[in-house]
Amino acid sequence: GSALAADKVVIGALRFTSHAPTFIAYEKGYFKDEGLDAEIKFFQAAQPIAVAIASGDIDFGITALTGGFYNLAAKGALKVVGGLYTEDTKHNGMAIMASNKAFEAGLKTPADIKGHSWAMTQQGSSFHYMAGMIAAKYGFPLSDISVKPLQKVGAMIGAVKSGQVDAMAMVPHVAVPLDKAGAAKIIGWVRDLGDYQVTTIFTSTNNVQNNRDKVERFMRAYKRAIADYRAVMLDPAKDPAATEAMVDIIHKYVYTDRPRDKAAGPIKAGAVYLAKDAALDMADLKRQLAWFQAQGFAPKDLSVDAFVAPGFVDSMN
Amino acid sequence: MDLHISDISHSYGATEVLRGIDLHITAGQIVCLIGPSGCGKSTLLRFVGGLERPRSGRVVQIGEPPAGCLNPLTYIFQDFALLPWRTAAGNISLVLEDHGLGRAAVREIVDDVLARTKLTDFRDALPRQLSGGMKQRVAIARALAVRPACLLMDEPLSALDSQTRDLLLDDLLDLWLRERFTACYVTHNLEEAVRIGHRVVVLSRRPGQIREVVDLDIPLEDRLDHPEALETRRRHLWELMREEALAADKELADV
Amino acid sequence: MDLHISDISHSYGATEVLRGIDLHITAGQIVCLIGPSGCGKSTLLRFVGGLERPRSGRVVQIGEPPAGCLNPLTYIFQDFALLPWRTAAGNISLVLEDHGLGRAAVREIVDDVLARTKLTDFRDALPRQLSGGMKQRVAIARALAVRPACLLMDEPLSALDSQTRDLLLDDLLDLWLRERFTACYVTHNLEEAVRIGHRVVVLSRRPGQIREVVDLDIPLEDRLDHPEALETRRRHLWELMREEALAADKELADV
Amino acid sequence: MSDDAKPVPYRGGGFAPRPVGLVGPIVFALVLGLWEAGSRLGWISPIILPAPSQALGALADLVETGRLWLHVSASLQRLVQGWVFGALLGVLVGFAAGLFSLARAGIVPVVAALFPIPKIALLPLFIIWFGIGEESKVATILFGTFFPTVISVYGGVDNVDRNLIRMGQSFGLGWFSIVRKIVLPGAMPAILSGFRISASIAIILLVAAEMIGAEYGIGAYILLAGNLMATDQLVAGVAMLSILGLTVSWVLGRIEKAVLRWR
Amino acid sequence: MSDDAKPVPYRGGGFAPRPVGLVGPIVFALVLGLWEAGSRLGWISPIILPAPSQALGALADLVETGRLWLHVSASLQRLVQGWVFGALLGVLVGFAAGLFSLARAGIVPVVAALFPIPKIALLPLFIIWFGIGEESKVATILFGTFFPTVISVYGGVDNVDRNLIRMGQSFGLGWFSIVRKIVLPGAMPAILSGFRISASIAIILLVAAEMIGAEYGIGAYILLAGNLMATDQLVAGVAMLSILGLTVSWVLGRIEKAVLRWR
Ligand SMILES: Nc1ncnc2c1ncn2[C@@H]1O[C@H](COP(=O)(O)OP(=O)(O)OP(=O)(O)O)[C@@H](O)[C@H]1O
Ligand SMILES: Nc1ncnc2c1ncn2[C@@H]1O[C@H](COP(=O)(O)OP(=O)(O)OP(=O)(O)O)[C@@H](O)[C@H]1O
Ligand SMILES: [Mg+2]
Ligand SMILES: [Mg+2]
Repeated sequence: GSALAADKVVIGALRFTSHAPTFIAYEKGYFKDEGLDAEIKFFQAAQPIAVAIASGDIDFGITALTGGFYNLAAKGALKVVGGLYTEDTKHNGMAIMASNKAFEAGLKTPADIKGHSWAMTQQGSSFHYMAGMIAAKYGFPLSDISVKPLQKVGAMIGAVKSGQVDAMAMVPHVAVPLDKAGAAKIIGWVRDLGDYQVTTIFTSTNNVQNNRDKVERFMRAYKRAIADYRAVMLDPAKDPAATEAMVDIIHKYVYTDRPRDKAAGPIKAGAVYLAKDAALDMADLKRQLAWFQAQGFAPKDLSVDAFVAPGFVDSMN
Repeated sequence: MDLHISDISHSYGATEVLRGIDLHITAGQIVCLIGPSGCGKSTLLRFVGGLERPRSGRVVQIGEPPAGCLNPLTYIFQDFALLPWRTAAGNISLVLEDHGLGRAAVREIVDDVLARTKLTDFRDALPRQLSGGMKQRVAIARALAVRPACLLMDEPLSALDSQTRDLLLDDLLDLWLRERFTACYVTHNLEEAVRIGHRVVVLSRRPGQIREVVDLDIPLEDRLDHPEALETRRRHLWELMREEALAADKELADV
Repeated sequence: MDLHISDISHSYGATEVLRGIDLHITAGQIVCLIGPSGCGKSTLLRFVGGLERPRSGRVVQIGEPPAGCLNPLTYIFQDFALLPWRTAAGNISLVLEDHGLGRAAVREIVDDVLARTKLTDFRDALPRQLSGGMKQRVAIARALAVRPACLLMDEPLSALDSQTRDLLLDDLLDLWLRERFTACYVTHNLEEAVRIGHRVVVLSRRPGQIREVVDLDIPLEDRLDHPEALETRRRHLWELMREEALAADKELADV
Repeated sequence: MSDDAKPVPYRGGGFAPRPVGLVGPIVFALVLGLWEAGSRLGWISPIILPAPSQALGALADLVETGRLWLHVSASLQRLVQGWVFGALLGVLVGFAAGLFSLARAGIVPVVAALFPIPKIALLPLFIIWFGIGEESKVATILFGTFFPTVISVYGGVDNVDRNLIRMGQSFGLGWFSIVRKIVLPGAMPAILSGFRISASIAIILLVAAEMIGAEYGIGAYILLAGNLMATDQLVAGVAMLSILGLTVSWVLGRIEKAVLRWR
Repeated sequence: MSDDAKPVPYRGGGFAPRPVGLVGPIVFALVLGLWEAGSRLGWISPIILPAPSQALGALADLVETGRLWLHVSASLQRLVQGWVFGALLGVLVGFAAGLFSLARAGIVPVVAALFPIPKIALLPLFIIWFGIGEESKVATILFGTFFPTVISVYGGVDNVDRNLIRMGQSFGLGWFSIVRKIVLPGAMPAILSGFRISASIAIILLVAAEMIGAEYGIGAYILLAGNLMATDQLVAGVAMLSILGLTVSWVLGRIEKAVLRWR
């Protein structure tokens, strides 16, 4: 530690494996190394993280780009400083699932979703965007999918399990066991629909403008953690010992209500692809914004440049 | 139809309320029950009316009630017990509706009893619009509507002011002179008792026991002509009651 | 301290309640107010006690209240108005606490008035544990505690049964003989009026006007020795009241 | 009159709040005015709270696009169905608890245990039990209104003057007659005031109910506004609920006045 | 006695439900037993509802990992703070509305307009207003308990026997004395029964409150369980709320008994 009082940063997090770099950087002292006194605040949903940054309660957050995010960004409160979870053709990612009932009735591939119902958390959420990706990919209007906002991931699972909704997208560590248990069927993967940068790292406009140095230090620490994560979690078979050590770190924050041995499986299965060095996929961000604007979920006059603060990470394209 | 009360005793939990009450109510007579507050007069009346069952002893009716009698034992309550959401007429028809008499018959009875209690003009008034005296007259009309064999009256006049009380007592006397009903009349008021009772039964304080039975042999219609005789009886009853009241007023009434 | 009521008239909304009342209450005398129900007796008493203000006319006190008097005009209510959450002693100390007398002084006064109303044994009883007569005695004790110059009593005995009422009336008489308080006493009960009143003021039915003022010149202590004289007065008052009551009972009381 | 005569001091009055005509509307106008002014002058950041005029704009948008009626009618339908069935069931069960010892002994503790369960906690289960159609939304509101209705109804039955019931018995009225003609009207004031509470709760639960796959409805509108952080729409939606609440309370007031004319 | 003598028919009784000792516990045991049996025999699919034993298992896990106390204490703290401040404010404002015409005219319509606003609808705004710390959670509960408290308190003040107040005035008691010694104790029964309602509402709002960045708390536990569709944990959490509700109601019952001994 240094003799100087460290800068305080508060990070908003969900108890998901996709937030692992936050926990790794904290546990391994990367934030301390950068002279940051980090504190992690946990949330039950992604939306409040963005609101809390806008209100100045926290400094950094990681969420998907949703309608709520764009509207807050349009008020000039938020700036994206890096990318994180990205769908990658060679790695684990979101699965597209059909209910058993719909599967038997012929819903076997994502292309068949036309005319079916689609479970999602909320309108203008990333799940909604994925429905849009399916429609775009297979060339039918989004209105041919009847979307069902159910507020919670648990409610989505329940609705598909009980056959009340035909299809949904789901994180891999939930999707695979559901498929194995025969409660629903995996019929495709989001990664096959096209490029998609699901989550980004963002901070308040104030931080970008007045505490640029703090943001830079944070990103340095975060990139180290991403590198650690990518080295181990993307290929667990390569170094089992290192994998178990990382699972131990993550288990301190994720699936804490379950014993270590029951939690290890889902943690490993939930290890999604994280962008190298938190690189941003600017082309995809533009695509996403355009879609949200077309749906009326984002202000028409918002541009990507208005809410992305360049210079902290590289761009993929 | 006579009523016979034999050896009634009762207690509520640990409080003994009545002890060994024997009493005969002869048809066509008014029996007044007097006694200090809390001695069990209302309780006894509830037993007589079949609203409650005593621990021991029983109440029997001897002989059949007269024909056309819809409710042999009929109460008149101190607090009138009118349904506030029904008009005067509605309160009376209430007790007729369950007897399957038909609309016209019910209406006829209601009109008749309203007329007999001089309430015809108030048939559509709600209880809250009526004065205390009128409310009790509605209650009396309601009781008359079911042609009772015996009226059970629990301090029917004590909620009224003394002038109204006097007027209503006159009404009741008139009624008795015309109809010669049987009645068991509970009161605190000794003047009432000596004006309307053929017999006055004095109960002791709790546990209520019969202390004395005073027969008043002057016919009801002539009572007002013998003020001294009545006053003597009243004095006598007053002496009986005074000690009881004095003693009762010195006790904690923890209910 | 005398009280003088001059030309009081009042109406509640459209109902005229009192019309042109003039009355003088002399120190040391008990003035009884009688009149049919709803004629405005309670309203008049509220004016006298300063609890309400009449539309026109005024009430003045002439002369100073005696020294040591904490509350010159003190009510005794028909419904006792005891705080159910305070004991007998607590109800009395309630009216002393605001005068900054000190604990010991308050306790002394409370003990004194409890003794004078024979309630010493019940000082820690809650109102629900007391009989009606005892409750009213607590209310009287409370009134005595503030050493009133004039007692304003609104049917103080009418919530009690007749025996208890008689006992309490005796107590009040005793008290007056000892203390010679001034009082304005509202009642429906003519017997009470002729037993305790130096003057009886008869009000007409609503709107209340003074119909007659009857002076009773037999000293209070000798009243029981002149039953016939009292009875004559009572009869006279009764005749005055009867017509009013008869008329009042024929009206819809829409409140 | 002698000169040491003085009027009796007045010490009554007070403790009887009377309606003061226009204060209510004035307070509303004042609050809205200050809020609008604050927003315009920049004292209230638009992130914290949109100006009332903005919320009004959102409402006007709804009217223009014709979606207002879609939302309101969808919500009203759910509200009415859920509330009517919940209240009906509640009245029945409340009467059972008020009239029968055994029913009361069974019902009261169950109600006490289930009442404090938040309906939103059960949403995932509601979806499985009742599906994602109207049933689950109606069920949410139904459950929310059922419990308070039960409590107020059996309280009301308890408070019916036993003297009136004894009177009915003394005239030989049948059990059913007594319940219909004495207990029911006697419990009516309590039942109606229970309806007031349950109607408020039903409106509050609209948002929870419309969490489950609702396309239209005031609750769905609010949820979407919240998701999109469209605070103007959020406030507009909340204002709609407020107005709905005031309307329902006014209607119940009228009904009370009609049904309880006898008081 | 003559032979046409017959006992007077009995027609009283009834309409007075009495406590029937063990029925409550028996009903609970029965429901739980049937539910468990149904689950074991496969009549109730685990998707629809987990067996009580499973929920008990989830609870046991909580106890084992020592997290039960973390959750319960976090929730209790919020509950107590939110409820105490909400009730206190509610009592103050309710007294103002009960005592002063002007205050009443201003407060009553505002309360009527704000009461039916669902707290969950305001969560996004609460975060902005009160942050994501304990303040916003406490505020959610505070707002939920404030309005019903105001209503029941001013109702209680209205119901204080005016005769007692006139009595106080007739003895020249000061305004403050009357409020403290007559109005307050007289309104106490209504205030306490208002507390019963507001305590239930506070428990219900726990889930909504803990939607905002809560790490621990029964509501957070339920929300997480709902997110993961872990129905056993969901039912366990709901059962905790139930027990909390019963406990609070029991405590309030004791307080009522103590404070209202005079009744
Ligand atoms: N249902 C009851 N449960 C318990 N105690 C009762 C019940 N009814 C009456 N009591 C008690 O029984 C005693 C007699 O009551 P009752 O009403 O018969 O007296 P009463 O002579 O009519 O008195 P009052 O003249 O005041 O009307 C009283 O002490 C009363 O408290
Ligand atoms: N605060 C009030 N507002 C409106 N009307 C009132 C009010 N107080 C009394 N009244 C009416 O004024 C009239 C007189 O009432 P008051 O209580 O003075 O009569 P009273 O002579 O005391 O009657 P009682 O003998 O029944 O006590 C009644 O008609 C009553 O309804
Ligand atoms: Mg009695
Ligand atoms: Mg009066």
